[in-house]
Amino acid sequence: MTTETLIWLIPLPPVLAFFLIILFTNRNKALSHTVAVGAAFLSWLGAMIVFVRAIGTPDLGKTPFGSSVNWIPTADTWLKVGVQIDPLGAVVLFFVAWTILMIFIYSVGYNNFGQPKGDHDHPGLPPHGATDEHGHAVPSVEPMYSRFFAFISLFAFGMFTLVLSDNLLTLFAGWEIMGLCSYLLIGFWYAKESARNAAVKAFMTTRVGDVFMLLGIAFLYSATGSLSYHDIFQPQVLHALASVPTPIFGLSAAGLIGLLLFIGTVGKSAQFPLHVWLPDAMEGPTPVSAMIHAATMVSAGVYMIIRMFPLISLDPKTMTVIAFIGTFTAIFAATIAVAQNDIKRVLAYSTISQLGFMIAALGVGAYVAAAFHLVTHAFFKALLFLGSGSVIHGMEHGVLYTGDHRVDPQNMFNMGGLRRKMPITFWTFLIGGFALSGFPLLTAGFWSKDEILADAFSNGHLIVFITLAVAAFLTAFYTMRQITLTFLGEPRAREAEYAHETPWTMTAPLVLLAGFAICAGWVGIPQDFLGLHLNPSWFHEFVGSTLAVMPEATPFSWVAFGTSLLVALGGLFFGWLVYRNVAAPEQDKLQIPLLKNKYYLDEIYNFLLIKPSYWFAKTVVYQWMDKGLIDGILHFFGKAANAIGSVVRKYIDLWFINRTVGDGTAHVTQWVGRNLRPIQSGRIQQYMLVSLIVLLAIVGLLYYLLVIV
Amino acid sequence: MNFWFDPVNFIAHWLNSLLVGWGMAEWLAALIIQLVGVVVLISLMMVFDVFLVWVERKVVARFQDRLGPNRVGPFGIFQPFADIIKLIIKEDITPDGADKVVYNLAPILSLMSVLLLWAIVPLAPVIFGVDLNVGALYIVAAGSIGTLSIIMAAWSSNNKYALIGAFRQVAVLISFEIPMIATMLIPTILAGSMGMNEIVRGQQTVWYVVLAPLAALTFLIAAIAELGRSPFDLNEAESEIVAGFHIEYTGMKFGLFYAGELLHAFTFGGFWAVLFLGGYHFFGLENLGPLVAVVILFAKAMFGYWVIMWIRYTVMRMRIDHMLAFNWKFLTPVAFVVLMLTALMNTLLRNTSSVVYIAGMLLTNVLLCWIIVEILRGFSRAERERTEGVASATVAAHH
Amino acid sequence: MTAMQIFFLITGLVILGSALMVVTTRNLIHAALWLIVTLFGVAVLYAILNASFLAVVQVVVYIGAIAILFIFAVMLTRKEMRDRGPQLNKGWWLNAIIALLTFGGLFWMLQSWNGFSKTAADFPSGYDAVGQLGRALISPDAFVLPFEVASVLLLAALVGAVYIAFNRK
Amino acid sequence: MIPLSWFLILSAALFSIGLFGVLSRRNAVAILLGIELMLNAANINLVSFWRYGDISLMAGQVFAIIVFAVAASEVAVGLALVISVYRRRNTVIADELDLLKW
Repeated sequence: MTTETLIWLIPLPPVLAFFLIILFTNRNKALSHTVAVGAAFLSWLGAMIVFVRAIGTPDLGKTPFGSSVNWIPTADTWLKVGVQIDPLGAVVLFFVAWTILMIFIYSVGYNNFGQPKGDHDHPGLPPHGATDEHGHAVPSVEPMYSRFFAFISLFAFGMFTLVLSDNLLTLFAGWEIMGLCSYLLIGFWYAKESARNAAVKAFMTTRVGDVFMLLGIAFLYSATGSLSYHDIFQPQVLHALASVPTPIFGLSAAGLIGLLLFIGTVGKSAQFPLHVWLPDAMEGPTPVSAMIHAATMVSAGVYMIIRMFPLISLDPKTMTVIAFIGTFTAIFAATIAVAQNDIKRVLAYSTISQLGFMIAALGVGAYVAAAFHLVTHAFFKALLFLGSGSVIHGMEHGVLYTGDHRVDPQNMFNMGGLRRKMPITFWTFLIGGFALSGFPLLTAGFWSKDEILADAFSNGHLIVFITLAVAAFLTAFYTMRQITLTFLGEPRAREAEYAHETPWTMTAPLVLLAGFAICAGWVGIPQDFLGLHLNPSWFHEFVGSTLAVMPEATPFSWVAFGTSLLVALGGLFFGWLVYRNVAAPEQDKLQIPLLKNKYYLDEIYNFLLIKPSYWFAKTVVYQWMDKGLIDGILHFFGKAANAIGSVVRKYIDLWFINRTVGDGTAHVTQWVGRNLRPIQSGRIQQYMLVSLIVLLAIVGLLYYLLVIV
Repeated sequence: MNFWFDPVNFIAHWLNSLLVGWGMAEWLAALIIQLVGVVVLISLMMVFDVFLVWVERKVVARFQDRLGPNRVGPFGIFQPFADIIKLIIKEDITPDGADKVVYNLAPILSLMSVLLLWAIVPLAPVIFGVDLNVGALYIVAAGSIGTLSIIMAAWSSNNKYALIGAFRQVAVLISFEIPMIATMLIPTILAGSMGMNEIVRGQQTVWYVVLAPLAALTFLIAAIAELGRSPFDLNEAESEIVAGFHIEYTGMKFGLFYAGELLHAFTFGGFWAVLFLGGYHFFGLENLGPLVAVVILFAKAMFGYWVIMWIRYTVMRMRIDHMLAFNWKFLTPVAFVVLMLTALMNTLLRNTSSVVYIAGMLLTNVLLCWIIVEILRGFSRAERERTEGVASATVAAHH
Repeated sequence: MTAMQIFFLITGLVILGSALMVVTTRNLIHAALWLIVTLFGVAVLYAILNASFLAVVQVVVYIGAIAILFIFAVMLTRKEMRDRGPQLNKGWWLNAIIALLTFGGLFWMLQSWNGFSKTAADFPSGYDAVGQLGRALISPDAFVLPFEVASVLLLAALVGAVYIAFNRK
Repeated sequence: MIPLSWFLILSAALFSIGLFGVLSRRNAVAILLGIELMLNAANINLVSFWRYGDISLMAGQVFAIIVFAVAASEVAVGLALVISVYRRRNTVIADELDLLKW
């Protein structure tokens, strides 16, 4: 099979799985997850083959794999839709395929496959556990098991479409599919008020970004007449775009388009100020969180903006904006993360801040670094989320055991000492955490983050550099805080004592991802690291070749290296120091209300946007316009019509129609009927005779008219 | 052309020259010759029919461990003539209230339907009535005339027994026609033509009984049913409806029915031979001359006739509902399965070597036969379990 | 006037005569039998027209099945053997006029058709009409669909007949 | 050779006779007999048009065969109807079966 065909085929299995499950295998859990995981595996296989062929191909950047077909006929040309794999796409495809497969497998265990049906579970609520034949409390299987797999299959389809597409239109299609799926999945337990609201919030917030993105796409199409990367990134096209001025902020067309697209990213990748949906999205099942926050959706935003880098980088203003937003988000989210107690929320905020890193890197023009961090972050963040899911799962065991459902299995202050209960989870989580906080030389996170810092430093963006360094420090700090609270020390709640390790379907993905969390970084070791001359960084060579002009490798600088070393180790150390014997939230010095409440951003939004729109809808639209104006008019019409009607009835209907026409007709009909009745003799042959006579007459007439005359 | 290798045309040619010599118009001469041929064939069959009476009586006697006719002439060979004389001098009764015309027409039609069949039997490569390209259907058509004659006889003789017999017979005929047609289509498929001559020519190398034994068997059963002979002789079940449709007939009219029945049996023996036993082929012996071929065919027909008699005098009569059920639920499906299978195999194996072809066909039939037997066994076991209860059934199964 | 024409005339006369008997005779069984004669005549016509297959099928289907069915039906729907009373409706003369009119009209139209009295080309010897017919019946670009529809119709009729005539008691 | 007209006239006559039977017979079975006659008349036309037209076009014969099928099913159902009517009303005279009359 040619690579092009293969690429076309990659996204298909998940969507097929989606329809299969929805339509046919909905009843059968085993079949459903077999179909879904099988589909994910097929896609993974195709992705791997494509990836291997891609890295085997010299200067893939100049001649990417890809083919396209005509889709929508526009006036004189065709709107083409196609697939394309260039170095950037290849690496993204690589980690997407891996993480998706891992998450699928993990979901089997997470949804308690093979456990008995819940005693009082009902669809739309998390499983409450069941009592097995021995009377023990055991976890119960998710009531909407099949539906879950259907949704994540569709989600995977969306992501593959997005990664493989060679133009912005299909990318946007996949983008929106994922938007829908995230809505469905965050609200998966739709019987929970919070889940419902979170789903709506996520949908709405991302929609804001998507609208702007669509604007950008439309502008781009009207400006260049095409949406495929290949056409857009032609030098003359770019030059044209860069030279066209626009009325807004004196931006060039390129800058404006870039800005609009970037707003889309801000929505999708949860950058300030549209980040608020991401923490709430934690209401969904944990594989969903991992799906949305690590592997697919948020990465999609960054992927898109990296993809558009040649366009964006044309306008310094836009770049500045991007750099600013990214940097601010990074530090901002990191500070919030420090004060969170919910294990998943911490990770959510850290995701936001890490994405901030990437955006910032892009803003300072560190193309490769951004892509690199995207990849490594996907791996170790997926690992962390799945790990946290594993922890929660273990805690739920404990909760089931004690039967005290008031205990929140996600609150880190109920945990502690889990390293003995669930070792695999502990070690893998540790690896993930270290990778996140950039533990030097060993973990993937270090290399990517270090490269970002180095780029920021060497490109002379000192503010960015310092801010990111602080953010990195905080990252390491809250990561260590999390690890300490969760795994180290002694159990702070009975539930934690009775937690135990999760099934292999959950731990196996953890181990695999842990492997990636370490090794994924080694492909990107800078050439002159520590001044010793290694062979050039493979990742840099490979991904850098995507651009028209290969960005030169960043020179090694002791400052950047030392900084990242310092912040990582220092953060970890302080984190451990502060929290090694904190027993309760009260003893936590950093539970500052401002941070804890996320700078009251939700409240501000609530006050500034939601309240007014509610008020507008309720008072202006509903009461004044709708009730007063429109209903008033309608009522008037009603009354008028009523009056006319009564008049008509009295003087026309009753008198004229009924008396004269109505009864008259009836009489006439009766009379005719009475006189025609004898013909209805019930004798077949008579009927036949009559019909025959008529037939003869007609035929004779026709014959006379047609032939004789 | 000499007499030995083409007798019919030889004589025809001679006659033709003779008649034309008398100054007769060509077409008239041709017509007369045709008529002569017909008369000759018919009278030949009738005379043979007389002989059949003797055969039947002898064979039945042997089956029943008797001597049979042995007074009139050597081995009682002249017994049939005595019978004929008896029939002729009997009083010819037409029952009161009978429908005269129809009543007298029926026996004639009955015999006619049989004699018609001989028009398409290829007695030898050069001796045959007509080579009809729809021969197989022609057989059924003639058979339907027989049906007609029976119902006419029964209705016109104004007799309830007769009517019941006729109803039974007609029901049987109409239902058993279906497997018969289906099985007659199999030689048609194999030979690629409905014409009897073609079918016989197709059996030069291998008789169709080898290629389609099941079809041959089915055809035989259906034929017996068509003949209304035991075990299917419900039309004249003496113990129930005295003699069925010809209860009122006496004298020569009855004789015609009787002769018709015998000749019918022999005729179907002949068709069995033509369709499945290779007609006049007998390992190249037929090449000696047409007359030899005729003898061979008659020998085979006689064999078929003998088989029919054998069954008749061995198996006991079935009940009408059993019989119809047997047809609709067993014989017809089997016939159709065999038909489809044969057609399929024939198409698949046509271009293979003849050995493979023959072996394949034979194997298919054997396999199908085995499957059918298995199915029947399953049914019978279920039946037994229903009637006798499980235990005995299992015991029987062990035996 | 060739032999064939004479033959045709005889057949035609037999057909029409027996047909008249079918519609006029008092005894219904006789009517059915006369119908059989008519059908035979039609079969002969087919033979004259070189449609040997149709001729035989006519005998098989009509005489072997349909006519028999008629006789059955007649026997099953009567109490005594003879049919008493008038067999025709009172207004039969009117019907006769209508029939005559129909015939007249048909004849009138036909004779004004220019292809009315054309004669056929000689039937090519060795032309396999039956084979042609078979191929036409089952070849997808010819008549396989009507053929299948007809078979479905037959099945439906079979089931329907059994259901209707089934004696529920 | 026989001209086409003979066949056409013959079939027309047969058709009219059948029509007469259908119209004026009292017995339902006899009416069906008349219908059979008409069908046969139609068939004669079909076949003769086949013969007198291009004999390589089989439409005529094919439709004759389809008419056979139709006739067979029509008789089967019709007679079944007659018989069941006879069971219920104890008559097969068409004029006496006038439940549908006013």
